[in-house]
Amino acid sequence: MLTTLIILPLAAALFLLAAPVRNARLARAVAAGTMSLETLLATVCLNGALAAGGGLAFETRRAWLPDLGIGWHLGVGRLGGLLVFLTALVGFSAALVARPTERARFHHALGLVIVGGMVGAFVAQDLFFFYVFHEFALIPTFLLIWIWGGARRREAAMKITLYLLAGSLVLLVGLLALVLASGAGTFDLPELRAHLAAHPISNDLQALIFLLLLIGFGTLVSLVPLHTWAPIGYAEAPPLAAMLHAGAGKKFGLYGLAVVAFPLLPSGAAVWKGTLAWLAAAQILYAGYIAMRQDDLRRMLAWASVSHMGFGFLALAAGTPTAMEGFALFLFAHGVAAAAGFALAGFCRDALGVCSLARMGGLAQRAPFAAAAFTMVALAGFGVPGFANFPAELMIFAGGLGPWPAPTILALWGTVIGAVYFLRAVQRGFLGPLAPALAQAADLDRGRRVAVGLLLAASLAAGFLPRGFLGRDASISTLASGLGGVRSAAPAVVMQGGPEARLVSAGRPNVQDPVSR
Amino acid sequence: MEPPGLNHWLVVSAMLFCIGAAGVVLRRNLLVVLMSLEIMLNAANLALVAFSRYGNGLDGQIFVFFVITVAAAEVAVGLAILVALYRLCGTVRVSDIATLKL
Amino acid sequence: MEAALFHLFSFLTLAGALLVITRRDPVNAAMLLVLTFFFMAGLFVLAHAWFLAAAQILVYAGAIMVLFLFVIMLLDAKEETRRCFGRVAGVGALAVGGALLAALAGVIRDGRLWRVPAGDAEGTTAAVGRLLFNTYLLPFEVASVLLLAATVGVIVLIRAPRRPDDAPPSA
Amino acid sequence: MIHPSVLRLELAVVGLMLAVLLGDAFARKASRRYWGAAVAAALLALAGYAAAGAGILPNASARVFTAEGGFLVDAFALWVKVFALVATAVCVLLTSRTPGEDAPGFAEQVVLQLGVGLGMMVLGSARDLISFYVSLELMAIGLYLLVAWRKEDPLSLEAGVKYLVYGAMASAILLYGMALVYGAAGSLEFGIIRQAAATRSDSIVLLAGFALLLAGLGFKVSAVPFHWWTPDAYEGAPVPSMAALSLLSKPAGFIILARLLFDVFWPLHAMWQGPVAWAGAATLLWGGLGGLSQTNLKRLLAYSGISHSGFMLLALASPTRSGVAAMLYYLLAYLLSAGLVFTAMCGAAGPGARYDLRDLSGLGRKSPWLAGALLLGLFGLGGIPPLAGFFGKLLVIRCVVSESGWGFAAAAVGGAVGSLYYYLVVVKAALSPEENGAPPIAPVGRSLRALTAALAFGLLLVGAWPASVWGALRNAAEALCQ
Repeated sequence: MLTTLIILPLAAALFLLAAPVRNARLARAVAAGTMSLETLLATVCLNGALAAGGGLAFETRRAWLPDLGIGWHLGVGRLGGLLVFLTALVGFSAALVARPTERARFHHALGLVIVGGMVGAFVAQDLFFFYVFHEFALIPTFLLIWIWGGARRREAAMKITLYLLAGSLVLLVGLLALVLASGAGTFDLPELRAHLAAHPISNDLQALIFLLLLIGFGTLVSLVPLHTWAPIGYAEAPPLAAMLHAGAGKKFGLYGLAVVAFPLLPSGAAVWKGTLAWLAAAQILYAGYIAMRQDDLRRMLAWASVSHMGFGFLALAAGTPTAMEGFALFLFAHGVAAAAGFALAGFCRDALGVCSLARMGGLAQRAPFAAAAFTMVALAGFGVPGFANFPAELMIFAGGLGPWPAPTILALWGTVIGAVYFLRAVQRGFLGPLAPALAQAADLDRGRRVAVGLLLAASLAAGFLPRGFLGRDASISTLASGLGGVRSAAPAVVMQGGPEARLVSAGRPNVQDPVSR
Repeated sequence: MEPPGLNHWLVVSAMLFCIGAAGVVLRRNLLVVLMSLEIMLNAANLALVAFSRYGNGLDGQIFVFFVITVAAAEVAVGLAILVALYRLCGTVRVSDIATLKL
Repeated sequence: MEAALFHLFSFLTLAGALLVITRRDPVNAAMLLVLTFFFMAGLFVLAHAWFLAAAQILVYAGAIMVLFLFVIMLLDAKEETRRCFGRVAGVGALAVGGALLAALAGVIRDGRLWRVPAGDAEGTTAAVGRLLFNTYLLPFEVASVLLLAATVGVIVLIRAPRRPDDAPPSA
Repeated sequence: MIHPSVLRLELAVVGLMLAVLLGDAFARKASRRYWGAAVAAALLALAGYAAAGAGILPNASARVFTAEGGFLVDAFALWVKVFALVATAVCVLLTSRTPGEDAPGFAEQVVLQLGVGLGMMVLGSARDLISFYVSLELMAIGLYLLVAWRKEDPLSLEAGVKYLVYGAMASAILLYGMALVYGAAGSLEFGIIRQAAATRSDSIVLLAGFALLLAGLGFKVSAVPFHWWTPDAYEGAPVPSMAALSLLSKPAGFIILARLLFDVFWPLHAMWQGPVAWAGAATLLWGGLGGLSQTNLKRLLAYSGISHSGFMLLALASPTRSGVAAMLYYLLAYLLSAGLVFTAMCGAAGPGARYDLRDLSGLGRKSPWLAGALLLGLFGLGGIPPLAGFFGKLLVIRCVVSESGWGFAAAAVGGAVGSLYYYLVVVKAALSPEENGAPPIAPVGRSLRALTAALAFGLLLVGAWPASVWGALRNAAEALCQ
């Protein structure tokens, strides 16, 4: 099942490369068809993961290199299932949105490869494949930006690739150090978790390894001092790459921190948690402030995306059950919203030829669907109730207030800043008198409507029915241990009732925090 | 006079080696550089012969035989390249062919 | 007697080598190199390496030197008019050479070397031949391949492009 | 006594050399079109035979001696032979493209390449200093000639002179080291030297000899501080000779280094571990940073080669079997990725091209497949999964983290990032639009296409499924570290 989930897009990519598909529409149809199938499978996969409770669904094990303790071990936990679903959904919409001007086959094939790699990373239960699949997806991203990117694409491609590869190398060192220091002699994540629960690594070493992992994963998620690749990278990327990376690829870093760094290195995490919380608050405010000053729609979205990642770090630093629930939902919410945003921004650049807010006023008159959709993206972006971002951010704040009151209160201002820059964008770009440049502009075509509509619908669905995405008996113990596997012995805080109840449960000082245990 | 000991032999060989090395590094005329290389190889030969004399059996001398063979081949190859170079550039001086920094 | 000869030959060898690397005229250098190798053959005799002493004279004086002189004549190599030592290389070489000498001095100061007795190995042609064609037959064969390869390569390199189809292929 | 059956692989290569020489003298010109492919096919068949054990080794842990104990075949030596045969086949196929089979000197070039390969095969089996020296010199002399091979190109001849002077000096240093080791151990045989290293580890003569040996081999593998000849030699050498330098000479250096460190001088491992690690880190950083400012692909590849040497030295600095296995895997990955880059270079420009980076411009348009091969090779060198380079890098970093410590791991990451940057610069050049004056691409023959496909397949196979070679590598490492 999971192997199929990985192989399917890769096989389709190979097919696209090998088959004589000359027609760009046909290539898109092949990609979108594959991705719709993938999305169906991912739905099944998410359902299975939710039904499995805290364990792993669809587990597969095969020997690969037993000498080094590396095995082909796949399985999907709740967080992983959610992210797989997200990846497939974003991949499907991105395939519909992509309109490469040349070499369409190759373009779509690269997108499919990225999806295959990301899905692989989210279902891998072996640290080796976890890492390999992610890095595997980087080179297609590089090529997509390089060949089909904007005016400064070369610089953007070099920068994003170097940063991400360098970050991955640090991560590799950290992961290897973790495996070697554990003494378990295996890369298998559940086994490693069980082993480390019984024989923890010494505190100093944990702190060091955690730092390496934080730098590595942090670079991949654009943690603030290491974020400089993100604005230019997203601004120059073609919609396919921007959607896939901002929507799904970037989540890998946060996912890795949640399932590897925090649970396996609890005392290392304890050392760096405070730093991380403050960094997260700083990131939200700083990147938000810069987003406010952007004129280019895509750069604004890129900075907004950097800013939003701070919520993820804040949730991880807090580590309380509520925050972790919010974290999971946040990954999904941000993924769909960011993908929809970049789809629209790509539409503006490619179809309308303008991306500067100053030059695209009044778009609502010519393209009501696009304007409505962007407004919804903006509303989702600053967490208006109804969209998935609202419960997610609420839970993160509620969970973060207990352990880190000051950073959390600072972070709350992030939503205000978000409201400022998003509404400013809506007002300047879509309302007001029609800009001369847009006199002939047309609205979104059918493919793009379906894609954006689907993403927004997913966000709304998750906003109204978060339980459908997080699982009914959602207890943080199973989420924090990420992919499932070993159940934490901590008392499970069952997530039921309204936000108030969560606030109370998270604020109680004696709630045991399974992540930091 | 006291008969020479192993250390005397080694001193001579070491000094010879250093002279050869100095020639290789310092001289600009490639022919002389090749000669200096021969001196270095011969320094090693001297050490081998000395060790062979002082209790290690004949193996060292066999080794020297091989070194002489190889050295002959090396000189032949080196001179061949020099001749080809001279035909093309008209010089065998390092400073004149420093397109690639030597 | 033996000691005196040893010191004489050693001195002459070292002096010859020093002159080789300091002469400006390559012809002079080559002649001095032959002399150096002659004296070294003398040292070989003192070490009872009879066969090697003969081989040294035959191969070096007989073959390698002729080769050198032949090439020198062929190239019409003249005396170097400029300084014959490079500057930057000189500094580096002094440093490296110093380190090397220090290392070698360490070797020589090893007191045990003073007391090693001379062995009874006699490097006669028969003894060397017996060892060479029994124990070291394999490297001997490899060396023959080496000489073959060197011959083949040198011939190609030296052969002047004469035939019209020998011209370098156009890129 | 020599048992020819133990030497059957080497004898076959000698036979091949003679066949090519005789064929050159007697065969008609028309029949020469497939020589390169035929020789390469024969070599690959031999490699397959060797990989299957060649009928010499009854089992993986056996040791078969011949030539009075001077020649040893064990799993390690056998692996070296497989490697040498494959690498020689790659070089021969590259040669058959530049300057072409019917060009004068082609047969001789192939003979020399076979000789170099033979040298490496013997080197892997050498059990005494004489065999070691002679086989190393066989390789070196062949390579001096091959580097200088384009006698109509002053750059090639200069590179040949330079490589010869530095190489011969390295040989002399190596030889002096051998002489001292012989003096201290009283024998040329590796087994007895090992005993001497165990019992007389305080002998200054032995240690000085060992140090000189390491310095001499440092030249061969272009380790810092003995690396400076590399960029010049690479730049001047024709592409097939450059391939021979990096796919045969450097691996041979590492093979004999492994033999010396892990077998002969194993008793001194506490002593050599530190210096080897430091040299590795320095080499890695030098290679990673030195290439940043290069504008010529050949020089850039030289720096890349230096950086890879650093990685392999770091692997060897971990005195464990997994260190040896990591080094062997890394060598294999390097063979496949660098081979792919060299084949792409052969197609990207005709013989005599300088390979400045801007000469590559427009390659992506002119020949997407050549550009693809180049990219694949570069990403293999850079260690991007699922290509073999990645797993090699993982194995090495694993050794570094567990044995050498954090500083060395940091050096590894720094060097790797630097080299990644300049691989991307090459990719950038190959994918950028064509500039004026870029040379036309050379017609790519069938054999070169087949080679490209085979190398790409191997790179993927070995990377995505290392278990396919891991057993052989582990056996080799175990045979070495007895």
